[in-house]
Amino acid sequence: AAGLATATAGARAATAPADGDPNILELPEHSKGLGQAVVTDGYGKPSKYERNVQRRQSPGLTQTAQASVSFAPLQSLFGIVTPSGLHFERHHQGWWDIDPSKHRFMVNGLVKTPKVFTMDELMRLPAVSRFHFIECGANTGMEWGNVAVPTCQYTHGMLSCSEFTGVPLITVLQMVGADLKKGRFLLAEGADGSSMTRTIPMELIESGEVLLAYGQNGEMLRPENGYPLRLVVPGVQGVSWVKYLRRVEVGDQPWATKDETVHYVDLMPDGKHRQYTSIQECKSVVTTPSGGQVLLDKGFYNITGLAWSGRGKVRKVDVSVDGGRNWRQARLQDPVMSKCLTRFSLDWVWDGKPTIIQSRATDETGYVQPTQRQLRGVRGTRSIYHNNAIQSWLVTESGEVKNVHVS
Amino acid sequence: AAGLATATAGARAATAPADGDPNILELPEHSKGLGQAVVTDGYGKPSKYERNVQRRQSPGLTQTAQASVSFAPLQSLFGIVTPSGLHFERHHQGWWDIDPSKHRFMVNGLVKTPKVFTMDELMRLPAVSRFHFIECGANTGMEWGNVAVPTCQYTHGMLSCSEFTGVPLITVLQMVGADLKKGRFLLAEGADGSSMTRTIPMELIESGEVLLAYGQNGEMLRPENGYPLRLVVPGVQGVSWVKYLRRVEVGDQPWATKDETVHYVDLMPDGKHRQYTSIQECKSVVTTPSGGQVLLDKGFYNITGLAWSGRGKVRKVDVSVDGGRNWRQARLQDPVMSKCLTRFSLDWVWDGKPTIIQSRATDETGYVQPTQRQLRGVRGTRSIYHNNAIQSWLVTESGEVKNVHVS
Amino acid sequence: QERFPGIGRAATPAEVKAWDIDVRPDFQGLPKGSGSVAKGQDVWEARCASCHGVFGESNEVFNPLVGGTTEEDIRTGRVANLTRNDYPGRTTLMKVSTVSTLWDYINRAMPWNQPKSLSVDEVYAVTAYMLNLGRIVPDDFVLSDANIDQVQKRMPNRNGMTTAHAMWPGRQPAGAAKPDVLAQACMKDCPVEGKLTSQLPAFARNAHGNLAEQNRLVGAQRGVDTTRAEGG
Amino acid sequence: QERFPGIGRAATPAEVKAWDIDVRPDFQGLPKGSGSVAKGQDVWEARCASCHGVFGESNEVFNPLVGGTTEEDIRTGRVANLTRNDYPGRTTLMKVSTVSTLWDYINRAMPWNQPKSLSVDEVYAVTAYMLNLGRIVPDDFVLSDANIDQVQKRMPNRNGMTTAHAMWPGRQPAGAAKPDVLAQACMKDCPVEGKLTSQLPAFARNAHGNLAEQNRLVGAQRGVDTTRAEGG
Ligand code: HEC
Ligand code: HEC
Ligand SMILES: [Ca+2]
Ligand SMILES: [Ca+2]
Ligand SMILES: [Ca+2]
Ligand SMILES: [Ca+2]
Ligand SMILES: [Ca+2]
Ligand SMILES: [Ca+2]
Ligand SMILES: [Co+2]
Ligand SMILES: [Co+2]
Repeated sequence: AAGLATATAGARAATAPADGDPNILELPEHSKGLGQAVVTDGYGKPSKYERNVQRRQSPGLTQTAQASVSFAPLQSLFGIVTPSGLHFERHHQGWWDIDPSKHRFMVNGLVKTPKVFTMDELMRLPAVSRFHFIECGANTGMEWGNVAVPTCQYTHGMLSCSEFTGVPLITVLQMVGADLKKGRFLLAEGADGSSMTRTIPMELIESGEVLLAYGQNGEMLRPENGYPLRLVVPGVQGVSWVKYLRRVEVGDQPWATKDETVHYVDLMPDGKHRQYTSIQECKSVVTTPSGGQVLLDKGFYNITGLAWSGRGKVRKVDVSVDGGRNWRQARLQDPVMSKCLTRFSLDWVWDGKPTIIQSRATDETGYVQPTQRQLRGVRGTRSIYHNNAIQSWLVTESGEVKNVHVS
Repeated sequence: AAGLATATAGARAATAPADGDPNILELPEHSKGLGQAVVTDGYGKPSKYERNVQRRQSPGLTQTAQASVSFAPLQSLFGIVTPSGLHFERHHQGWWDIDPSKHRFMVNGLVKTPKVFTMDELMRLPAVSRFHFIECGANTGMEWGNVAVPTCQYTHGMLSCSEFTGVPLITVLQMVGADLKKGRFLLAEGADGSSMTRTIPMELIESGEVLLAYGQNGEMLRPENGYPLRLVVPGVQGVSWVKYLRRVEVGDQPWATKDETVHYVDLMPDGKHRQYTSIQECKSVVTTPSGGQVLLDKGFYNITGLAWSGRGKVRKVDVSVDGGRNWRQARLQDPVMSKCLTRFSLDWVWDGKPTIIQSRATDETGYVQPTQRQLRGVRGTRSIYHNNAIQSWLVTESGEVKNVHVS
Repeated sequence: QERFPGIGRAATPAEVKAWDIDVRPDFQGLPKGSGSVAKGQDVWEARCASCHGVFGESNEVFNPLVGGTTEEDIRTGRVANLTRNDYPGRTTLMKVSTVSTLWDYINRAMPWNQPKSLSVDEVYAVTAYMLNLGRIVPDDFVLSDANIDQVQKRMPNRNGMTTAHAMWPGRQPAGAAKPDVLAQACMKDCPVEGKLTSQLPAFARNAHGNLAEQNRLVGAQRGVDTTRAEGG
Repeated sequence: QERFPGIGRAATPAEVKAWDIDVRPDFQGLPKGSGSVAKGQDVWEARCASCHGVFGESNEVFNPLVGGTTEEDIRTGRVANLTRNDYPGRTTLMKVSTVSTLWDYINRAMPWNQPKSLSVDEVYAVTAYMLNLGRIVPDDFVLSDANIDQVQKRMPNRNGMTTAHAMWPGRQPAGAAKPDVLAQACMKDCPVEGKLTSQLPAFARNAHGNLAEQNRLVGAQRGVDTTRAEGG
């Protein structure tokens, strides 16, 4: 446990000298001086000591930096809100900072009157604000085969959660007189180079859940996340949350776009691709402790992590600290919201022995997150997308935590 | 309405030439090129077009910039989460960026064993994450007399709302064997120059609501908001949410600290000061439309704003668009959480005539937000603190919105 | 058996001593020591006067600490000027009801740019000087832990506080159970006078900067251009 | 009477035309036009080959667009290599089931750094060239709006898609009602083999950078120093 000692040096109050901890006995500068003024930053930033908390690329994963992904540092996040500066990125043709006063939104197709809206106009309409997760369909995709990445940032970090504000798309479809009888499908199209297109089921839109969103965590969307307008499609994989949204079209059949035919299709063992797989099924991951970390010491830990389901609310999360033999039900932090991250936690006293930690979520439909073996049993190992298997973290005797597969 | 025309120039799709809007007909650069790479910023920032959304000082309000306040731009925010970069600031002796590995937390007083904790240790304990508003007791203080400031940023901007993560203080009090029978009061003390001290009622701590918080909106607290440790005291004015928290002491009587005797005391008409006024009573404000804005046009608007109560949940919000003669119940955005901002909204069609817009919140205890006249009738005009009166915005014929008092 | 093994440790006496500096109204926490008004004047002029003025009257930027209290106030424990609506400003000595508060605050937070740099005796002395400026103690007074309780009995606003309100959470220290302002939620044809009693004067239109630059550039509205007169 | 007076306006025909560029599997949205394989080769070599390789085989960084399909696949509409676990990589032509998808995507998004710069006929031509590289159309083929439906009948993977799953929200296009993977939440003494089947090989320990620098400096743990061997 030599590595352990190094990692914890200076970190524990327990090792204070007899008289006391110099950090207490000698008053720090900030107790004896005058600090900085207000509005040092009109828009503030994190502490300099938080510089390790960054979104990151996985080396070698993509061939270009504009058709690529950056992962959110889940291992360092709390609660359910993802700070917008750390929101994962997935671009197909790079990101833009678009002038919102020049951005236009069009609705056409099976509608009485095709219409055009400015951002000013959209922002005058009745809006709602809702907390939802967004997960890339390819999240955890590197884990279908063997272990390829070390930390939950890379295994699960194409996942974020925000309070989105926007206009229910159904409001605008009603304004244009959409034919919802024939028009059971909607095409969403972006304004960037890729002009990303995805087919959205009208059922979801009719439920009022799909939003023409401009707000994210209290402010406007970030440029990397589609400023000034993005489709929010709760429960559905991120690629359908079209960024820089310029147009929607109502139609009577799906579009089989490039990202519905060549990508975001799931290869099954029989050689067929599942098309239009969209829902992110129930899933969870322990973020503390998690891969690439080293525990400071034996003793008490608050195991914590995130659970979510594209089908509704998380009903319960079980945690095993013995590699899946026995499970205990974790605490869920309320409010538990539909198609939103749910934070779970569980008391654990680590005795210093190697063990495997896992979490398993169940959603309100009764669907239970499967093991890797169960998932592969049905879908093989070549799907790329929609890997929602139980994640295993091995805690070694030195306290080091590793990403492992078990069977 | 000359000013109106200027303000809306280029803003409306309605004014497009016969053939169509050049912003549509001539494809923008971003539809025809390759955008920027992922991780351009490991920690991202808002669009350059959002530069007007900043926290700001009110000129002349305070005598120094380190014992001062900056206001959150409520007029530009959505939903309930305040982006941490825009969180209001209130410092008494400036802010610091404290090295968390050197920060210590001490508990003493009526306890079996006074104890010391590192941040590492606190962060190992069972934590909760909860959404709460924080409001300075002096928020809206400038409105006790006459109108002094133009926008809701300055009238109500000492208000923010975050998802806070931390350890219930009661957990730690139990660990040290606190005498909760005699010890009905707790002193919280900061580590900055002011070493801010406030007395906290033990009832609140016993309820489990008071947190030793380190997380805010998914990441660590911002330095301006108390990094790395802050007391979260839901429902209670911001000054009690001691930043840079270094110590709590359990005691059998309140402390009458400087900010409980000289400031944050409310002067009543009889010349007595109310001491230990802490709860932020039920309050609301319309943020759109609000002072300093000019409406783009007649027609439909989604009136929206924020409501909150330090005593629990908001039960309902009524909105008047005729200066208080008639009221309609607004929609409340769920989840409605205790001691948390609640977003409300209401449809409104502006006919172009001058009118006064107001909102009035009622909380789950049945307490109704008072008019200025009702509040002043009891408390006079010299309280400085705890002004929760109904806010009035005058919409003039030109569309300009003004902060006004009516009686 | 501990619930949270391995977390936290006992504080040493030296550690508690280093941080447990608070002084309560009953003087719990007050260290032994003393200081004269005369010595306090030296401390004041060297360490405080630059911000608060030679006589605590404040310089152009800071609030006055001293003033507005009378011999009569010291007798009654109520500051008469606080009952007057026309009295301009309220000094620290007009408001502070407990002398412990002054001692504690100066000790922890002053001088503002060098907090915790005064010795215990210097805090006694400069507190004595402030009290002397307010004529609460005589020119030759030596304030100490032994006589501070006597000084408390002369604080001008010592009877000026009330906790009879409903804004302290939980069981009140002598508080009220019901909020003081009880409004009702009338919904229709409510009585309003609708008289506009206050708005920003025209000269202050641009006092907070140009509001056009303080609002988002898209949305249901713009910020009004306050560099120009209304409707201009 | 409108519910939202003043908001939105009718799109002009020219506006709809400028943006309504999508092409569906039934070829709704496909503009009239044509292009030969030969012309497509010119376009390809000038505008595409730098990224995708002269024969669509890709250069060192990009995924191959062409390859892996056979004459037999064109006949059956199923790409046989997709059934093999050992076949390396999957080209675009192996996966794409609808020719409209190729046309639509090239038209909206390619060339990657100059999207929407090709003429309609150039899109026809370069699509024809790609199809020709995959031997779906002959060397002298001229692809047009009139014959593209015939080409669809030769797409190697045209029968390779299924919607028989429960992951399309709402009423399925021929979807399943129940999720395919049905696990159960066993709580006690559950059957596990606990065999560790995969972990990161030692040589990849530092492949994602030093993990000590990717974790917060306080908290329940540190990031492990991966510049050193385990336990080192
Ligand atoms: C560099 C400027 C500066 C110096 C020097 C300074 N002060 Fe202050 N003092 C302040 C400021 C600013 C405040 C208000 C702090 C706040 O807002 O919490 C203050 C507050 C006070 C208060 C509380 C007054 C009130 O009503 O809030 C007292 C008492 C006080 N100072 C006494 C002293 C004494 C005694 C000294 C010298 C030993 C001293 N000050 C030196 C700037 C200064
Ligand atoms: C500057 C590089 C570049 C050039 C030039 C380029 N492409 Fe691409 N192409 C890409 C990249 C990168 C992608 C993947 C985009 C994504 O991830 O969505 C791609 C994707 C494609 C695809 C979809 C393949 C798949 O499986 O996703 C097709 C088809 C294609 N390109 C055809 C063309 C044609 C035809 C041209 C020329 C007219 C062209 N490309 C020019 C870089 C380029
Ligand atoms: Ca790709
Ligand atoms: Ca002040
Ligand atoms: Ca310890
Ligand atoms: Ca004490
Ligand atoms: Ca309009
Ligand atoms: Ca179309
Ligand atoms: Co994706
Ligand atoms: Co305050």
